[in-house]
Amino acid sequence: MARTPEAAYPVAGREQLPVEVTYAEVDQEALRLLQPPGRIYWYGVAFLAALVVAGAAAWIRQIYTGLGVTGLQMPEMWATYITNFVFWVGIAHCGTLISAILYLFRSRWRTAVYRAAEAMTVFGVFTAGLFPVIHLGRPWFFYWLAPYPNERWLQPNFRSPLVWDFFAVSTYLTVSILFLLMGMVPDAAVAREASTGWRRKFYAIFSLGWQGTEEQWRHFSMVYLLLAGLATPLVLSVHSVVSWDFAMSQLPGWHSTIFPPYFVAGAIFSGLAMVITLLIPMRRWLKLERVLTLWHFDNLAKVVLLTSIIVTYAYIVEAFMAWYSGDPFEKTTFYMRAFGPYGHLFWLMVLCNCIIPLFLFSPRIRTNLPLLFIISICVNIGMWLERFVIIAVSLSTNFMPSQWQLYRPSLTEITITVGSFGWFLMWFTLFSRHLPVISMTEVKEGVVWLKKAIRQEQAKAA
Amino acid sequence: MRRTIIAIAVVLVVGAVGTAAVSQKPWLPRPDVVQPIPFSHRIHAGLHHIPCQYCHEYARRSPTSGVPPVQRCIGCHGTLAQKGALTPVTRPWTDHKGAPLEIRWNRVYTLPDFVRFAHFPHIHAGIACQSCHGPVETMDRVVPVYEINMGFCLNCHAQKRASTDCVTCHY
Amino acid sequence: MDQKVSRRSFLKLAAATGAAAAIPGCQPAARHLVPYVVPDENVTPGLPTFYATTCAECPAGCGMIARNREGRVIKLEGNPLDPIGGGSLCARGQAALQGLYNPDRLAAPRTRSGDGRSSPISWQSAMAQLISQLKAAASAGKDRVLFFGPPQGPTLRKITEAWLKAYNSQRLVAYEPISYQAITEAAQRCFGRSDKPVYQLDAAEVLVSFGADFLETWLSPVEYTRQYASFRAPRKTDGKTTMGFAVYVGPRLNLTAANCDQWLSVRPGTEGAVAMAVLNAVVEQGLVRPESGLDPNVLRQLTANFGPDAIAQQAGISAEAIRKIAKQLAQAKSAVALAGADDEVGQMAAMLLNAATGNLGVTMKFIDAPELTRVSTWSEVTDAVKAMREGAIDVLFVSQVNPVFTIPPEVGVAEALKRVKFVVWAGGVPDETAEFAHLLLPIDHPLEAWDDVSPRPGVMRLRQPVTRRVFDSRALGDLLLDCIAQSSPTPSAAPWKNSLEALKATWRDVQNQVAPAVPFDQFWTKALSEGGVYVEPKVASVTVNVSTLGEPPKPQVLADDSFALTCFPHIFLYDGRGADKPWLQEIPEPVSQIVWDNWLEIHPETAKRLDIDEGRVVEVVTKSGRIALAAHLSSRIHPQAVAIPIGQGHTAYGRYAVGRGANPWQALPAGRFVTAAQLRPTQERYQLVSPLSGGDMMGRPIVETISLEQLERGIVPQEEEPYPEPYNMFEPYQYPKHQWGMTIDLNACTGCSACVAACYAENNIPFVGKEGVAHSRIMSWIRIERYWPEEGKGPLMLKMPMLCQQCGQAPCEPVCPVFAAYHTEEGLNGQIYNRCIGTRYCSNNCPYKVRRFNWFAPSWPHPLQLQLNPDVTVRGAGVMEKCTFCIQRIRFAEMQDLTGQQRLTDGAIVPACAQSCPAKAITFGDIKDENSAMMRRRKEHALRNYRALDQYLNTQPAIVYLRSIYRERGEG
Amino acid sequence: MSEIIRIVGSFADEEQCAASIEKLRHLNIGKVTAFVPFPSERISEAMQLKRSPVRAWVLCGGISGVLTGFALTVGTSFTYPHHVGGMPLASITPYVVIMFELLILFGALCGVTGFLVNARFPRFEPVSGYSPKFASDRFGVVVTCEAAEAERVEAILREAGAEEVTSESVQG
Repeated sequence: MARTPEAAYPVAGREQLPVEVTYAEVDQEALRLLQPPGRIYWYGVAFLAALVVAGAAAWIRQIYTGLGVTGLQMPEMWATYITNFVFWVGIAHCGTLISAILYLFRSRWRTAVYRAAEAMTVFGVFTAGLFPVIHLGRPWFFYWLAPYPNERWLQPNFRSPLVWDFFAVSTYLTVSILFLLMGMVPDAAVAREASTGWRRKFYAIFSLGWQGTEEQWRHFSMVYLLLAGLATPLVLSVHSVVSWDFAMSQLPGWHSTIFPPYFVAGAIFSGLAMVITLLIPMRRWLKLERVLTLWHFDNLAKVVLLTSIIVTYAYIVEAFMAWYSGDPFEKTTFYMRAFGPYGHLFWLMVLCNCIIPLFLFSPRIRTNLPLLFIISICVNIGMWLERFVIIAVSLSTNFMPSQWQLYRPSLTEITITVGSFGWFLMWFTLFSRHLPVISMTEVKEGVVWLKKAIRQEQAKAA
Repeated sequence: MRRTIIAIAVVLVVGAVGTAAVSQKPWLPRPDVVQPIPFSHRIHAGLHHIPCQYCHEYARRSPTSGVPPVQRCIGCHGTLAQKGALTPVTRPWTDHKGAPLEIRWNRVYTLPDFVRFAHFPHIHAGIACQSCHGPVETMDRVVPVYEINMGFCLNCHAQKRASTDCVTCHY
Repeated sequence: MDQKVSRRSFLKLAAATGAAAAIPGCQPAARHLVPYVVPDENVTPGLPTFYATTCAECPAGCGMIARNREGRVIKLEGNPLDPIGGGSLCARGQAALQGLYNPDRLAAPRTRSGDGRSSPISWQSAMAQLISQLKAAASAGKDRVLFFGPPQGPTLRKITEAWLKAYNSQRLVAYEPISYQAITEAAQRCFGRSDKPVYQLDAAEVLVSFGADFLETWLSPVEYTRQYASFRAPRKTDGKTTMGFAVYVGPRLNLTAANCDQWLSVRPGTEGAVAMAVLNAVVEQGLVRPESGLDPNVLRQLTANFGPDAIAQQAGISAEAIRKIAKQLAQAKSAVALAGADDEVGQMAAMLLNAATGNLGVTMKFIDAPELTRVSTWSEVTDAVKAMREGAIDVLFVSQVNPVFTIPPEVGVAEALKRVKFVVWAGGVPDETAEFAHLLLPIDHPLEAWDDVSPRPGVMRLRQPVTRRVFDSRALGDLLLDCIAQSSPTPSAAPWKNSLEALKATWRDVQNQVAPAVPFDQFWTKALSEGGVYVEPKVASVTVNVSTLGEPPKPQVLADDSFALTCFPHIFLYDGRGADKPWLQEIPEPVSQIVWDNWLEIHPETAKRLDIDEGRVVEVVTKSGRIALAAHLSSRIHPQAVAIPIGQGHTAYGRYAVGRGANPWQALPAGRFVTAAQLRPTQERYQLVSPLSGGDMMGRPIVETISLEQLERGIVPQEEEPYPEPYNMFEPYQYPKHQWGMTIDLNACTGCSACVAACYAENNIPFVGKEGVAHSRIMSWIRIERYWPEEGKGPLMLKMPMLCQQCGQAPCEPVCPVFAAYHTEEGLNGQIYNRCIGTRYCSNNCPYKVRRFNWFAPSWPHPLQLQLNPDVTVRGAGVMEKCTFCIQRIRFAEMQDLTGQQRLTDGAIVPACAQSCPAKAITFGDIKDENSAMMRRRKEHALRNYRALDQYLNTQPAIVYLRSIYRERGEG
Repeated sequence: MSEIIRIVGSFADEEQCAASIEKLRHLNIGKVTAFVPFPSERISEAMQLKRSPVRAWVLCGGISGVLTGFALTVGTSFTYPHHVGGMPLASITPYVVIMFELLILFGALCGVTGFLVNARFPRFEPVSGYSPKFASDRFGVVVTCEAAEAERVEAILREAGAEEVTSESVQG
């Protein structure tokens, strides 16, 4: 039995808990966000779209000229793009974690944040999915990764981790879109009832004609539970598959059995940090203090802390195994990782991923949103660096000492990376004001649960 | 709503047609090829039973089958000159003011550059020319009969138990 | 029928069939087929034709076979009949193609007006201009026309002399910038002979080189590399495993030194003195062989100024080392001493050492035949320049030499050229000398013209046009004969209509000497198809001529406080003539691994003292001039020396040569390669670029070695803690027919990089330029790995040709998502370009890092693309590529076998790298055929077999390397 | 045929709504439908509905996904055989990944399809008795019964604490 919110939350008073809100207030809070946004919002969207256009222009130029416009080279055949890919897949992961895994564990604090996290998942996969195509030498043939009938009877190589990737990421995208859309059906119905004109039609499409009869809820709850049940192993498998891109290779620094759990933990770590990064400004700008309370951030921060420790453990195990195995190649790679030309990136990564999150042991810092925001930004940077260190730095210290070269990203890669942030944030921004970003039904459900829990607590006290 | 759907559909159709029109398919045979002189394979190979390799003489020893040199034309037509047989041969350079004696044949069959096809092993394996080129001896103007794509090659290789290893043709 | 039309037509057909130049799928293939009017009997479209000819890239004159496809030459290979090249060809020879197809070659005659600008003119008016100037000069007086060209073959020389005579002149300069004049002078003094000796390195047991870079540029590098490889081959002598022992004496560890057992680092310019000291030590230790017939007293007197102790101090080595060398040379069954190019004292000492140790006629021979190629002496060259400066020359005809670049400024060539009334320049790519010319004439490349050449006494070779002319050029011989015909009314001045006729006339004489019984036509056809005549040279019996030895020489002393600048010809660029060829610029210099530049090599300690760091631009000031170029720190140079490779620093000579490094001739005294210099570091920096990053192998099993002692005792060198036997999850793949493999003898390999050039030529590999290499995007499928061993252990340098290992369990294959990388039925790691989508995973997973990615679409400026091999697909942008074991050759041989045209026997397939290797280090064959030469080579050297990194990774490469053998230092 | 009456009662409290349903079901009066703004355990207990058959859809989807994955990977290994890395033509171990991913994908797709089919979505006509407030904060109980029982039902609903009870006559 989970501890009650009050016992679990000794710092702030009960007014911080989303208990006193009425159902109508919940709707009000959420539907308020669906009002036509103001001018500043559209300026923001336009700015993000401009970033996307810049990134797209850089990509078009890259296709036209060849991958030579990037900083890629022998031996760093993969670097920024694949780092971005893994980074965004990682970001995508926490959405499913919050919505599916925590759903299965019946963690009530997830209710207010899960829709935002789930949207982040979908847009994260949107963004991540671009990078394997962007990084191809001949991107117009990317469909060769998929099996399709052809006169040559030639199909993809199902042994290649890249084909696994293709299957895993496209499955993940499909399932997370289904999951997001399914979860949104009752909320879209609420929005439908509250709006008029084309908006009503728009929400009607998303609501599928939902009315909330018990019969509908019966099937809905079942499919939602099963989707959560399917998404849970899926989310674990997707990042495992992503990690196999590296682990299946024999490059020192890549070839490691610890990679799947290590990558999954890292993905959750970075994903939760990104949730915090997005929610703190969103809470402020959209005035969601009543729904998104410190209680939620406290819980998020605790999971960040946990995954940070897991990730730290993985770093230590990796280094230990390199030393303990006695393999000269591994030893060199890990030595060079820390003390080679990219050493500063490694130590910055350690600082961001292992040291700074330790502050979250303090409950005061967990509920200090500005500090939490800064820590979450650090974790984002640290996790991007982690992927870069694993991918590019391992490649730079390969088996042939004569082929060690230093990689430096070019303007093309930087523009496309910035464009990808613009792309992700643009979708998220559009989503947050056009579809219910707070799950009204689940928040209401949560309120019921909380009230019940507090009643029990009071009874016990009496 | 309906208008939007129609607009999207129109854009999609135009895009698809445009892509198909612009994209090159070098392996596709070109049925519309017209040659500079009205040479008839039907008359030569069909009516007069001149073997293919009499003119395409390199086929049995070289990757390229070879286009017959003008000398080969004159060889027969010259001896039949009194019967007026020379006129059709000399027409291209009496009609045009272009470079004399050069016949710029238009290609009918083209393979992409990454396909290494060699005629001679096929000739030695007893593959009839018609297997790929169709009944040329019945055609006045050669038009392609088969779309020579990788499936076409593979089918035959599989049937005849020839190698289907990729490097057989691609290197 | 008109021959011209036929020629033109077949080139158009070539354009159609040779469509390989197009990018896969992107460019429309040729749309027209233009047949021959009259077919060429020798040409079958789609099949190569082979023509024998002779390499013109250096004075060695190796025999070549030119592979011609549809009228254009696409590859040069060694002529197996030729005893000099022995069927191999070095990188420079391979790159002759890029001289032929150089985009900067003069396309048409040009004339220069007063303001210095040149404009194209027709051949007719160019000839008219030339003839009128010549006539005016001829009538102005005697010897007012000067022909300044390279040493010519007998026929061209005959024509040139006739041409000069027609214009009332006898001034002919046959200029060779690196002339080996010291050798002929020493031969004159020692033996009274005017020709150069030939060496038989494989007949020796001990070899000492006093600054002779015989594996790089010295005399005949391909021949000496081959001989050196067999000199170094392990063999059983008297029940003991042994191999040749080699010592290099010189200031810099160059490629030659790196392949020796011992490198004696001496101050530059003292190599000759050390040689004399060794001779002195031989005499003093009473080791002069009695059968040599030499009087030790004469030698003692001659070497009186070269006591080992004094010289050792000057050279910066121990006297003990000198005495030891003397002992080794004298006590070996057979030995050879060689000396560097410009050092007469050293040459004399080396020749006398060979004589005194009884090796005259064994390892050093003179051929009993007249020297047919005359090289002007240095004084003849300077006299000609002086005549120009004095205004005694009205017409200067400079052809295929670049005196402005190669003659130090103190001789004053540039000023002299300005005094000449009319300078005619005839050549390929306009160079620095062409800047001074009033008339520029494009003349045929040696691959386009008829010619003959006599690289050494008793050797006659032919050159024939092996390709259609690329530009509107003319053969030099024809041009000269035309001049005569147009200006002199009497036909007697030159009895030949054209150079082919002149050539045949010369070869009638050759026939009279060699095979008087054979009809000329038959003789001519045979000579033409074989590239020359091959008769066993008669060895002259030679003795030391005591009377001409002359005064005992004195050692030259360099001041202690200055650095000695030593300049050496770059292995690929030679005297600068290779700088216009992108292959030669892009292939890394084997020791420094630097590309596209030259550098100032300096010892780190010295550099630290002078506050010079890597890449610092340093001004080198000598008495003769000053140059500035980037420093390269290397501990493998004498601390008091700085070295600069010759060949860069062009201000003209085409886009690939201009603006790279500096020309050391600008700072050298006339006729010398060593001088005192001062170094002044500047504030500027300049990036020197190398495709190899580290020289430290970190103890990894990449280049493996075995000591002679281990070989003798049958011990396989092993890790302290050997890896366990690999566990194989699956049944091994059964190869149905063949499994191609390679054996590479690292003990034979010198690192000369001929294989790299051959691979570039055969496989349409694009060059990427300095920026590309700096970006680590070099495209070569085969590279020379160069590592430095741990201090004092193993050989002096570790080198290994690294190419796709064609692994049996290849890491690259399973990771490709689209089967672009897969295992062929014949054991190759296939790479299907048109299937590749460019994920580059295969390269990440390749432990050998031999896969190359096309970052951009490759491009070859016209007409370099004419060199492309039509049998190999040109890879477009975004595609991975790698060594294929020359799959096009394998496939062709298999198809020929299939059709019964030629059986696929062992040796029928030779990849380009194996074909070109001068050391014959690479053997290719079928692993399934136990009796193939390749498998036999493995078995014969079972103890030396290893597969790179295989014990760690279980990749099961198809390439087996044979460990390099070294002597423990100090042993020997 | 007697007249059929539809009575709609709306509750603000989940507990009261559930109580009314329990009572109605206990008395076995009419056909009860509930409108719920969020999934409520109390009300579904009260309704005593069977478990959704969507489970079976997901199971079938998952099994077919695995089979498809197996057929796809193993089958295509033999349509154009390629050897890579010394592995056998059909290397099952790596193919498990594909089978797993297809299991999830097919399971999810079938589950959603099953949901749409079973819950009759998309729906263009509202369920009778629906009111927009049921989407927000009110619990609705719709009872369809014969006219004779209408009053009793209304009384039960009011008794249970319904804020508002409406009734209308519908066609039989």
